[in-house]
Amino acid sequence: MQHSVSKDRFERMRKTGSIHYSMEIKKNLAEIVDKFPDNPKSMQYFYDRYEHFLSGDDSSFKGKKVVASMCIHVPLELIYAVGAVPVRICAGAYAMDQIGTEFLPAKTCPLVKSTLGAIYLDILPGNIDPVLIVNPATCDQKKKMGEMGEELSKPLYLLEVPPTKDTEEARRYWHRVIKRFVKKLESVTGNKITRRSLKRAIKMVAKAQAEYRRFNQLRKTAPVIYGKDAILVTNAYFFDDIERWTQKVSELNDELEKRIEQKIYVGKPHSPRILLTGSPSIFPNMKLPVLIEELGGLVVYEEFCSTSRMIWDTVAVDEWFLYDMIPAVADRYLKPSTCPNFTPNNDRKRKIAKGIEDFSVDGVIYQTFSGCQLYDMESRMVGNFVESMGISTLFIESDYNPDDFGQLTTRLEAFLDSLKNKK
Amino acid sequence: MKYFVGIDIGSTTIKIAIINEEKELVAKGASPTGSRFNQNAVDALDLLLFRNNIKKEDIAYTVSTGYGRKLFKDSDENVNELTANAVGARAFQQDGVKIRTIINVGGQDTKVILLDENGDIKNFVMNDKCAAGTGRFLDIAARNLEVDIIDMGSLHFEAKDSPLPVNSTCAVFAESEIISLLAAGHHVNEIVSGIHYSIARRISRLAARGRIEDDVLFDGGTALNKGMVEALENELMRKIHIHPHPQFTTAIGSAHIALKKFIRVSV
Amino acid sequence: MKNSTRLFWYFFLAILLASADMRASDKPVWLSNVPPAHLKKSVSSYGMHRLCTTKRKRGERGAIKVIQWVREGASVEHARYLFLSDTAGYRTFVFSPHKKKVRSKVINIKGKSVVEYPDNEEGYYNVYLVMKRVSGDTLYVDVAKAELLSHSCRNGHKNVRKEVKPKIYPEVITFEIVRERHLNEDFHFFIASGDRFTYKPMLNGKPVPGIPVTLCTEKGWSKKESTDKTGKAEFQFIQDYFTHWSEMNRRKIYYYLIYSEFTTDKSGKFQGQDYRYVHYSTSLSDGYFPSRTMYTSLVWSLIVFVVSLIVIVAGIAIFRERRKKPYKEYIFDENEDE
Amino acid sequence: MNNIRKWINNANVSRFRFWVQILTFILFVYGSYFLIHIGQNLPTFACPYNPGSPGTCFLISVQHQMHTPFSSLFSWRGLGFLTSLGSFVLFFVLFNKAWCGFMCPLGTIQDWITKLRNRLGIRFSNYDERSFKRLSWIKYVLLVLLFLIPLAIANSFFGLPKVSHNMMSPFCQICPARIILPLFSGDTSQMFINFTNTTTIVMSSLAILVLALFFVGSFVKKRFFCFFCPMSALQYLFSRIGILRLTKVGDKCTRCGNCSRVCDMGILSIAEDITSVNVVTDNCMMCFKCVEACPEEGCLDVKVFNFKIFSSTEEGFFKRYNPDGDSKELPPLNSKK
Repeated sequence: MQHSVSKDRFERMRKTGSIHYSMEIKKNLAEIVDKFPDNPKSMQYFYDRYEHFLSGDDSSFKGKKVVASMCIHVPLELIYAVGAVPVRICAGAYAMDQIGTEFLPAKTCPLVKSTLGAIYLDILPGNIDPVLIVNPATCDQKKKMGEMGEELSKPLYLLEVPPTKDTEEARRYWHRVIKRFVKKLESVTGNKITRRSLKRAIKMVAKAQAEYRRFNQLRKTAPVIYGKDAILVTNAYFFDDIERWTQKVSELNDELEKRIEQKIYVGKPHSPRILLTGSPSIFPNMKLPVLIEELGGLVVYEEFCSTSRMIWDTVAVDEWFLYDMIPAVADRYLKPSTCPNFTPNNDRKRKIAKGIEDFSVDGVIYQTFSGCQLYDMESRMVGNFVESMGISTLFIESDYNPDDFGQLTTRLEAFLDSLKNKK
Repeated sequence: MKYFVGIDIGSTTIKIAIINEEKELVAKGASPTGSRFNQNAVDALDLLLFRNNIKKEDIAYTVSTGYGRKLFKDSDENVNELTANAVGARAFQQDGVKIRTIINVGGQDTKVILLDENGDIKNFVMNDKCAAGTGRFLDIAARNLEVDIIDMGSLHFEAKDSPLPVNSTCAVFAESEIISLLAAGHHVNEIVSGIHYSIARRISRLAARGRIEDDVLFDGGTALNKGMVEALENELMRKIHIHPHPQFTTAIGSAHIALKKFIRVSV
Repeated sequence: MKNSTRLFWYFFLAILLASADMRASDKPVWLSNVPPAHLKKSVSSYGMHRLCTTKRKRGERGAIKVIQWVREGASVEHARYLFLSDTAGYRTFVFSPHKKKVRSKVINIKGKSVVEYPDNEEGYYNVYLVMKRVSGDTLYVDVAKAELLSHSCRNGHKNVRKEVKPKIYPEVITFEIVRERHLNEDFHFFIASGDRFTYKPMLNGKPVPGIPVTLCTEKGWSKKESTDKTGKAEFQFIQDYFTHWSEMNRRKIYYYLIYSEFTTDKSGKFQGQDYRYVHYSTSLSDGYFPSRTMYTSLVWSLIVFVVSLIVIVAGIAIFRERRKKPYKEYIFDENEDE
Repeated sequence: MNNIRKWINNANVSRFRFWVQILTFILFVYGSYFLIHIGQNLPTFACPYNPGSPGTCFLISVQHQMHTPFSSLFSWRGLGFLTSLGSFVLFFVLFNKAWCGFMCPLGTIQDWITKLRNRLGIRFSNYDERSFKRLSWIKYVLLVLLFLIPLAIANSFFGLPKVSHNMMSPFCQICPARIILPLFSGDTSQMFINFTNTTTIVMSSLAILVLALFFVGSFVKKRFFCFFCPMSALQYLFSRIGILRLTKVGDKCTRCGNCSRVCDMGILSIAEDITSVNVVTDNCMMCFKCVEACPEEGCLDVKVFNFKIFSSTEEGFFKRYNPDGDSKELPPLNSKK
């Protein structure tokens, strides 16, 4: 499938693509910011980062090689350790989705289509030019998308994720895959991984995780921040410089602490507390969380691979040597992961149950992208499990296309009303 | 005497219901939505008031619902049509019947709503993406068969032997299939019952996903069609209750909500 | 045998016995725990140190009777078993570990004399056989001593250090040998060959400097030392006989004899006979084990240790090298002919 | 009260354990020089062959008490064994398996060897799951032999001849503690090959082989010997009734595997098991490194009866594994050093 397109046509596609992309960003950002009066002030940094989402005026990337990654199974610590900078390029733009449909069948997950479109047109967050695009082979559609990316002569690299995470063979296979990945990183960036650089990287990421955990703890105590803001914060982790991101999140945490003291809460007093799970909402596709909070709900916890699942678990290393640090980092990205591509995946049910308990959730909204059969398959199991806990679940199937607004509103409103009555 | 107005602005028709303080249905009226539905809605309301000589001032509270609920200017409040439907169904209290499931086949979508003991929505499934299994499918079929939609029901019972299998559920293809069946010389009533069964099968599959429970209420415009009711009863293999004014359940529901909201506001 | 030869034998024995008391100075009298060969069956051994006891008849109650054989002669293995006739002028003293005098007597088993005493306490029993006689113008005072440890773990190990200390009875026994104890001696203690012990001959409770002390072991090895000015003589036990390797038994008890004698000019009267010199001689016999480090070798253990270290380390290194190569391939047998 | 609890939960237990190990090492190897005598049936290797030992390890008294004919063993003499077993259990119940983790001199030596290897930067290795399971039963075999052989010396089983007396206290003969601990008091007498007869040759050279295995093993695998130690097998029989307990709240566990990675014994069930509450397995030595490495709040707790004395906290985890000052003092990323 050699996509033979004339140079001029490609340039034209790229131009309109980026115009659509930035229009979409402006529209969504306006929706996210203006419709909600009580956003915390320190969220302004994150809104600005999304403002310049594509322009990439970020100085911290200067002079460093960028390794693009997708999904959550790519060990960021290893990329930092070889002196490169990881940027996660899972795309949420409907504009790129339309480009991607030219390569992929209609019934494909919009995220995969959008990401392939972004890769093809080189419209990536922060206008980066990655030396390597790491594609963990989680669900089938991403595997095939990676293959197509290679045919488009993009520097794709397949990271073989085992189909299960419980057996020892899978873990040893994963350790070997990660070790080969480190060798590839070393050859691509030209630097050698050293004990010091990996230790520094682990600590850097751990500090970011510590801040996120504090952020999570604050959200648990009181509804002081909208779910959509929380998702924006974690999405910024994709492309922002990690040390600055940590600094900004700690400032946000301080402000939230002040809000808790002064009892400034968001949303209406007893608005139903929603747990969002399923296919990840990635900026600019913030349709669902924004809509929920517009209609009076409050998203208190999101079990997405674009939010908590990506940042939650921290590495503990026994002996600070490469022979123990690399397997430790590898394990951190395999063992606690609740990605539905692993079977059995009752860790995810337990994490949702814990989320429901900790955040005293009233209702669960399960978002499935049309075409993503991984989450669709798991929706029955998760749904039954949540029903057994006495919490009602709403299954939403949507994609990046903004025009199913009407249907979503009726469903969400009905669901929120039923939750309000129950409360 | 205070009156409460519930106005359901649907995709195809606008339905208005007026109840008085004792929750009796005083007046109901339906008129096509058309394009300027805000203006149409106001005219329909005035017409209904005039016909039942109710003065505008006696209306204490109006609640709008349905797709156009947010755009109808002079309603005091707007409510989600699923909630309105539930309240409307529960208002229809036949003795000894506890409605737990509402199947609402509207013009543009089909909704299956499950209620818990005290009438709150427990769960619901919707099909609003595809015309199959909705009122629109019947309109198209009626137009093709050059038959008036109202006597579709009676035609259904004239069919003597088993209904003709109409296998294409998609409204667009059904059109061509109906024409080919007519050309093949099949009788109109066989085709009509076949269509009823295809819609009923589609609705029952949707209902199965919602895991419906007993005492099912069938409402929405399509419920007027007796044939449809019989086909659905066979497909669901359980007794179905029909609302006395199936087309106005949601409007009545929103009127009741207007009453409840008025009492809470004034007290 | 014709009567005449038997008669001759009787006569010869009488002379021998008669001469028993005219011993040359070099034949000490001592108490031994080892029964004569032909009486081995009729006696049994008791306790940790396998003290020799008479066979108990079934159901016999009361304390166990320990017997010590009276022997004369420097060679531990071949010393003669004496027969003390009543007139031989001997007296026996046995003191219990709590310094009480215990009733003891000399009895004869099949013509051999033994000192017998009841044993029912924990600790060292001091057994003495004192023989005094005057011959010529010297009074011979021979003291045969035995320190016999009696212990059973059942009775516990309370205040062991106190019980084990040596005890002497100068008011009754004029001249005896005392073995000085090691620091860590307890009820389970055994002298082992290779140990060094100091012996103190005590005359009336005071050590005697400058007198000869001789140690003889079973196979005839002997060493003569003279006590230094503090009256102590130090000996190191040696293993004088090694059995064939297969009969080696680490728990076999060998016996030693230590005696010392000297003459002082002291006059006096004993049983109506005057004497101008007194010849004191005393003896002590006890058992000892083969050396504790017998047949054990530290060097061999180091050799085995180093060899196994090298083998194991090499094994691990090879194992780790082999793991670096890619995974082992499965090999299939290509030849067709079954 | 809870800022004490907060201080404890943030404490670096590994350093605390390091110092406790030194103190208990001095206690159990040089105790009697300070005229300390703890008791006869200690649940740890206070080896009586070492002159400095303040007591005797229970295994040796088991082997002596088992060396009695059945007739008297099942009569009054058996009572003697039961009382010493009782005192062992009383000692053991106090600290449960923490006797191994905090107090056993052999364990301490192995931890020092691990620190040495760590200083040298040599890689450790771990058993894979299959061999971990297969090797776990060896210590039970040693325990059974430890009871059976002395019995077989004093009685003849099924008419077989009695085992020779040279096999007396069989485990002590091959136990590395008998050779190593006296070395610490300068007594090299236990390091020998005994040529008295074939049995003693075999047993003493086996002892030296086990000694070599002990040193190389613990250099390569953390706490190598504790994996085969019959004392840990015997302790596990009573670990259910221990006062000190290690419990886990399955719901809070995200199965991130930190605990099984830092576990010296390489136990995997601590991370995989999200159902049972008491998570002490037969190999566990209760060193509480897993509780230190758990980032989840209150997931792993150390309890005395039901009172929590040390539990895993987020704050404690980050203080231990990623102290603030740490990332600063490291050189900046792109410096060539």
